[in-house]
Amino acid sequence: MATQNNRESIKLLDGNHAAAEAAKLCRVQVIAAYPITPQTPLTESLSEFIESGELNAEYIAVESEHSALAVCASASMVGARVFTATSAHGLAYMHEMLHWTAGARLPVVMACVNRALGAPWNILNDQQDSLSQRDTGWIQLYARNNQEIVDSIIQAYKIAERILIPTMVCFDGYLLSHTEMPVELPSQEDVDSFLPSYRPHTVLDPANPKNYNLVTLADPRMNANGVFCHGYMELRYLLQESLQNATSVITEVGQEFAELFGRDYARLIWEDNLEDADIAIIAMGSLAMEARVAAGLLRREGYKAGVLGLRVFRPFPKNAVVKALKKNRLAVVFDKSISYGNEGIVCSEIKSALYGHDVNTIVLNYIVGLGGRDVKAREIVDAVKKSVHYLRSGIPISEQPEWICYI
Amino acid sequence: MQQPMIVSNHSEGIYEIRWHGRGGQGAVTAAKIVAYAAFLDGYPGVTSAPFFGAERRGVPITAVTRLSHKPIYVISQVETPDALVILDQTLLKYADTLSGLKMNGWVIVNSSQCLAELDLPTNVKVATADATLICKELGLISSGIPVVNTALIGAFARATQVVSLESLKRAIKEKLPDSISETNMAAFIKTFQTTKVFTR
Amino acid sequence: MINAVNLSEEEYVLPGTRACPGCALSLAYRHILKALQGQVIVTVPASCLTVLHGMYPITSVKVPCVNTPFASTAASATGLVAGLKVTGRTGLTVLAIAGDGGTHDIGIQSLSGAAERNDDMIYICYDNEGYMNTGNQRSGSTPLGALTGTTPILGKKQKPKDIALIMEAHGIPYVATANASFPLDLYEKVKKAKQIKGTRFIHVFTPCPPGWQFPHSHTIKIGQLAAETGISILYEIENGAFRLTSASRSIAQQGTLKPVIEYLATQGRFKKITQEQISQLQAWVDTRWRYYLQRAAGDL
Amino acid sequence: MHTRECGHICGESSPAIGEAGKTGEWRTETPCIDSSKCIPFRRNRASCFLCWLYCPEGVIKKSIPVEIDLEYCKGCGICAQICPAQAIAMK
Repeated sequence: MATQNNRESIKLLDGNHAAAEAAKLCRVQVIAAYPITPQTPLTESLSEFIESGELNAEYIAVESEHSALAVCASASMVGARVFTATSAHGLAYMHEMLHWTAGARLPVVMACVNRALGAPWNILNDQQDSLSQRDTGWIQLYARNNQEIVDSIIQAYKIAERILIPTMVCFDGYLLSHTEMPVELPSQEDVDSFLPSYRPHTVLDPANPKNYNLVTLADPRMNANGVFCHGYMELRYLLQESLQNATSVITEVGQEFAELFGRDYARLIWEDNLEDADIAIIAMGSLAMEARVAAGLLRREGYKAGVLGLRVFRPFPKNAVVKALKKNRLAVVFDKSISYGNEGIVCSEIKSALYGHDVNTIVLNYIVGLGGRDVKAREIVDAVKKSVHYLRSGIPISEQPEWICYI
Repeated sequence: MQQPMIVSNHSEGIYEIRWHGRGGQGAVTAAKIVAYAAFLDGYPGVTSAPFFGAERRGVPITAVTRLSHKPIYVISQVETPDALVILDQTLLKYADTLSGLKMNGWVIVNSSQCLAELDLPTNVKVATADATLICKELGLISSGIPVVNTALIGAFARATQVVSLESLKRAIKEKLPDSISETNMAAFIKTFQTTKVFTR
Repeated sequence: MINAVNLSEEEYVLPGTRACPGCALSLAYRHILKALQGQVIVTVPASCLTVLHGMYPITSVKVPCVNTPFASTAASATGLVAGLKVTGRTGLTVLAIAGDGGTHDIGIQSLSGAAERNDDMIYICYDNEGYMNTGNQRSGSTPLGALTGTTPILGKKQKPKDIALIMEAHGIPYVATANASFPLDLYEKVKKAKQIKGTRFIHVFTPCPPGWQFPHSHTIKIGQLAAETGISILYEIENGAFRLTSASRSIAQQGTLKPVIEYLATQGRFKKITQEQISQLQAWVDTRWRYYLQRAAGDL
Repeated sequence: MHTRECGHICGESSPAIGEAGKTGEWRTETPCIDSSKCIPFRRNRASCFLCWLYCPEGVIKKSIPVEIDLEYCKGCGICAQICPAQAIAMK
């Protein structure tokens, strides 16, 4: 949320325009994107910046999302700061290139405007699209509001370029992308001083001709100078290692951001009133905002509830989650996604984080808000009360998630 | 399964306006202009959003504006609006149009009819303005459709007074292209002056 | 005139590659890179050329190269062009080079997009008429009657798509066809393309000994026969102006084509071709040849 | 033995001869030049060099006499086929 002391720099922006403004402030040099609802106004806005001369960049109006990310990857390899944005089917269509970009260690930053996947067609919000891409090696940050969209994109470039991992900034379609709210835009000077220029790890120069991403064997191989070089697995290990280390980089960058811009991001999760809470409501994206309202209503009725909002989903902030949930008896996870045949994707991650930590928190899972189904604070309240009732009356906790819908 | 009962109000302390129009009348822009004016008035919590979906000319659409003296965390849809602004009187025939309106809330409607003819519930406050006529007279027509949004903002201002006239004027000026802001301002003022307010 | 004597000895492909003996792609690639004098950034999708380039951490080529997934050759080239532009690097040619699978089939979307935007690249399709890297499966370029792993008994039932004409329809400034058996013609075309701005497309006919089933010493002969029978027609279209070149030009000037059967008989992939298919193929060749003769009419 | 020292974070490759090994070992037949028939040798000046032009491997040198790098020549025999003087035989 924008602070109120700087009203001149505050604008009412919807999430798409906030993201476009942030990309502009980061002085992105190459943008390749393909329009898809609800991301379209973002690409239109960037096109407008470029055509009006406000942003000095190349806009490539590609013919598909697959090409969008291929353009970004290759432009990044020759040293350009690149940006793309997509949603749902566009992200799914990029899937191959998502793996490729991470494998090639290219610090592409992408805005993912979260939307449901077909069939059937649905243009409204859930988080199935980006969560289905969790294993592609990208960092994933989720914004709760439009201020966090701006701040996350600016931080994303610093994080991505520092550790050479592509980064996705995810925000809920329509709920944020089309909802205007006050957003404080940093000054260009401040962003320039925060964000160093991008130096690629690749050298593409005929004078020193290197080849990138050739066929790599299973086992390590000697180069022509007798140096023992990686096999495929070693390269994959390095990607995992960097993602493991990314948690500290993300908090460091968040700290640096806080020092310059006054909004604190030196954290991987958002904790609201968790300190004395028995019940943790867990959610990601704008749902974590609605959950705050629900927690407030619950407190009024005597339930000690707080909210754990996931800011970073990849790398998954295991330690932070464990630390936050240690004191809570009950964690109720609200998922806008599902790993079919199992449970909500966030829920699985939470449970996996808790394993082996001697934490007695009971974890319950609700599937909500798929395909734009409205999730109201009172529905969260009802689900939490129901969970408490299960616990108090000794009703066995189901292994399956409960769906908040009319079936 | 039955529709769940409303047990607690998550939008407490928030003034909620729901705009009803047809594609092309400018309901979404109206929602944004009023949000911006409220922001200029110093409301720390301000949001505006269209109803999420495909927008086509002539199709009934809605948009919402929320105003609050505290930051707004509610992101779900407006259920119990304090005011409805109806850009097209024909929308009154749909049950959804009036749904959730608070007791003693506002129905602000573009209509030349008298109160009795409108057949509205008795526990609401009503304001009417003949915005279509005003816009036609001013030539505020786009693709054959009178663009009544700024006119209805005038009616809204007259009826509710939750946002200052001064800020609304500034918001209209800043949010609309120069080429049309003057005509819109005229529609806004004329409608503000001629709006009939019925508090029962 | 460029000839074998005065052509530069500078090589950009090093000895000891993974290409099969007698590979027409190896030969064509040698001369493509010579024509560009190595001042190039190459992008390659999954293909025989990827294998020729070598395996990490060693490459067989002395030019910088970015590998990219199968569908994205032209998009990758677009990214390189844009990246070089915004970082202020000039004087380098971006070369996208893919096989017929990567061009006619999975890559045509990104190629068409790049050509429509007229992005500043040379795109070369080396056409060995099938998915040779994965052991010879049918592609959109495989000729009628050819046996492949996915047309194993009856041979391919359809004729190939004419990718050069498809590219010409994009209105790009330069379209040419070449053939590895005529390396100097190929060299000249790449050299000319280097001087032009916008999307330049060159289709190169590259016989494949294992895939087409002929002895690897016959690569050049087979390419020549393809030109002499009208299977491979050499031309260039510069800003819309069409001219036949090299062997195709001489054939047009001097005489008639050899019958297609002479070409078919040289390759094991056509060993099950039926009389009817041969007639169909001959008719296809005759129609194409007449079409190109008409286009060249004023120029011969 | 560890691979970290190579310093690569992605598949970065540098050019070297013989990436696929000594590809001369692939040969089943070896090109043998009869210099007395070879055009540049007979004329003792740079000429012909079609074997060089058509060699897919770039292992033939434009020298007098013409030399073939047998360490890497894969023995395809194109040079023997293309030679207008039949100066090269595959043996």
